[in-house]
Amino acid sequence: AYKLWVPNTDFDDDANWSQNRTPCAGATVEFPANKMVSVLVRGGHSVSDLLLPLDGELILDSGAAFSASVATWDPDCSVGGPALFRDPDRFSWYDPRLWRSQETTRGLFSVDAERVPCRHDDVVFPATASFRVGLGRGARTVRSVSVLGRTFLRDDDLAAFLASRAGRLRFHGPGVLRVVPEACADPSGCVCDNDEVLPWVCAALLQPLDGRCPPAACSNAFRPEGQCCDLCGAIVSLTHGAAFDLEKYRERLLGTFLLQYQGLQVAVSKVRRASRVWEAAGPGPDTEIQVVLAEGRPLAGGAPRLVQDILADIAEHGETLGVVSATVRELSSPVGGGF
Amino acid sequence: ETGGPELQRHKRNTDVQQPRIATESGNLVFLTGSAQNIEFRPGSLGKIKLNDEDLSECLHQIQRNKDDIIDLKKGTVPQNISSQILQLNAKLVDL
Amino acid sequence: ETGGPELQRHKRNTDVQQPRIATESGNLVFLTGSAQNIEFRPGSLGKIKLNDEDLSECLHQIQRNKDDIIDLKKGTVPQNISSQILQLNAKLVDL
Amino acid sequence: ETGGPELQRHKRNTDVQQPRIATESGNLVFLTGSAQNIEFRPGSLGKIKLNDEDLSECLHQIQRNKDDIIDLKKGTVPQNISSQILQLNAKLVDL
Repeated sequence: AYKLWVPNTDFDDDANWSQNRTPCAGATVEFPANKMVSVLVRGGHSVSDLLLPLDGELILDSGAAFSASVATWDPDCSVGGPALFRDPDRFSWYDPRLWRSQETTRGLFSVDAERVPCRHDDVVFPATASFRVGLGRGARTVRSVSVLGRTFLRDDDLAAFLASRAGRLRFHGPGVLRVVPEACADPSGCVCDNDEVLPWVCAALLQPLDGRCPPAACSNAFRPEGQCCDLCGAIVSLTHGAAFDLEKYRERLLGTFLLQYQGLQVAVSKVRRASRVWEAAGPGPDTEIQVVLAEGRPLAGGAPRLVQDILADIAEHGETLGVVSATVRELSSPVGGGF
Repeated sequence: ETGGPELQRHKRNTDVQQPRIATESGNLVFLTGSAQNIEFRPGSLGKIKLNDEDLSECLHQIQRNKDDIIDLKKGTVPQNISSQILQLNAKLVDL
Repeated sequence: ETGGPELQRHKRNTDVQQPRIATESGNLVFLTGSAQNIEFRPGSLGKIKLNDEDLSECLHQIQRNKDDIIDLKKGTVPQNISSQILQLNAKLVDL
Repeated sequence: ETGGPELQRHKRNTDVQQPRIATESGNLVFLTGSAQNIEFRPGSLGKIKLNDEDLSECLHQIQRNKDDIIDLKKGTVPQNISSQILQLNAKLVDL
């Protein structure tokens, strides 16, 4: 599986400027002095003054040009002062909103911890855009890292790149990034291994909300493994056997059931069983399959029926599917709902 | 609606008058209009460098070369020629 | 599925190195790819100035220096040497 | 509210001068701090060109001019002078 880095530090992206628009004709443009950054410039820009960072670069794409405005400038341009390039250090590796994976198919979602790169993920930074990533604290290990068209599979190569000027322009912070080129070879799935960093993931995710989760719209809201805030819907835990195939099961849920349930989303992943404090200690596999059924807003209330469909399916085809047993962990009901 | 003529004027100006930093097939090109300059002003202790060469040093060397050439043109006679001619004169006097 | 073309485009872009305006500890650096030029094209009346020096003027001076040196090398003898030698010859003839 | 600290930070940083690309009466001006350089680094096969002139070639010419001037200064006597002086010497010996 891969994770693609989304935000950029492009000159031509409105989101990178203090007034949420690229500098207008004749603008005074200012980059923060002490923030290293690589900025891709695609278009033509007329500027009267360009204050560059002390360490950084403007990469000029084929259509890029800076011209000094002579007689023409937008009369509205001086309103609100200079166009300030927003702090390029604001993007954190741990922010789930900043990554995209192939699992963006409608009806499927990932728990927050699994929206940032997992242990066996291939991490891709598109070179069609400039970018900057805060690595935060701690050490992260992924399967591979692709930057500027190069794919790093060896730890030494990646370390050398990160220490180079090109690397330092794009990655910052005390955190360590490593690659161990092992794909997930287990058809039943691999644990994402982001438990330790969940506090950082949630801090980044909830930063715009002052760190507080929005209230859930149901009673008996619950929090799945790897999720930052409570959800409404259900969790079904599966004990998997040797024949279990995570991808196939995900497709089965999507294709067979999910289309019938508007407003329901499903996340299927392998999680560590031991981390559930209320789990009865005993022999058995140390991992299980977490199936999260999340109700959208407004609540459609389809989760209980889908849980029944899933249980019935497993009762009938469990052996073929490689599911040994299924347990309903959580089932929420709407606030004042008529169930 | 006001954007129309403004953009029009802008367009014309960028074609003709505005100094520009542009790219052409990966070349980095600095262009100026008919009477506009491109000026490089490093700080008082800063240099203008072409790869590893200090351009100010090069420009000083041009001036030094020019001064040297003026001196050479003045016809300052090479010393050994002068001395030989003096010797010749002396010999002639001694005859 | 979106990764495919994105990665493809990615590849192409890195092959042709884009020019860049870089800053390194406050130094301003203009860079181009391995076979790409940095070009200055001032307008007919525009200048390229390094602090107060006109670069085109400097380059013309290089050429003038070169031409002067060629002239000097041709061995146009300094006038006073020629006259002294003429005088010497005259004296010898008069002996 | 974010503007506050941002401007604050900016203020502090102006002590170390940021490299600047500015416009002055339509002239394009590149500026750096007091001890900071402006550098041009084309790729290994790239050139720095002023209109159609190769600037590196010009800089080489400066060095060649300098070398030529040093040679000229060494007083390599023009051949015809040397031969005339030899002749004079010979005549004096024959007296």
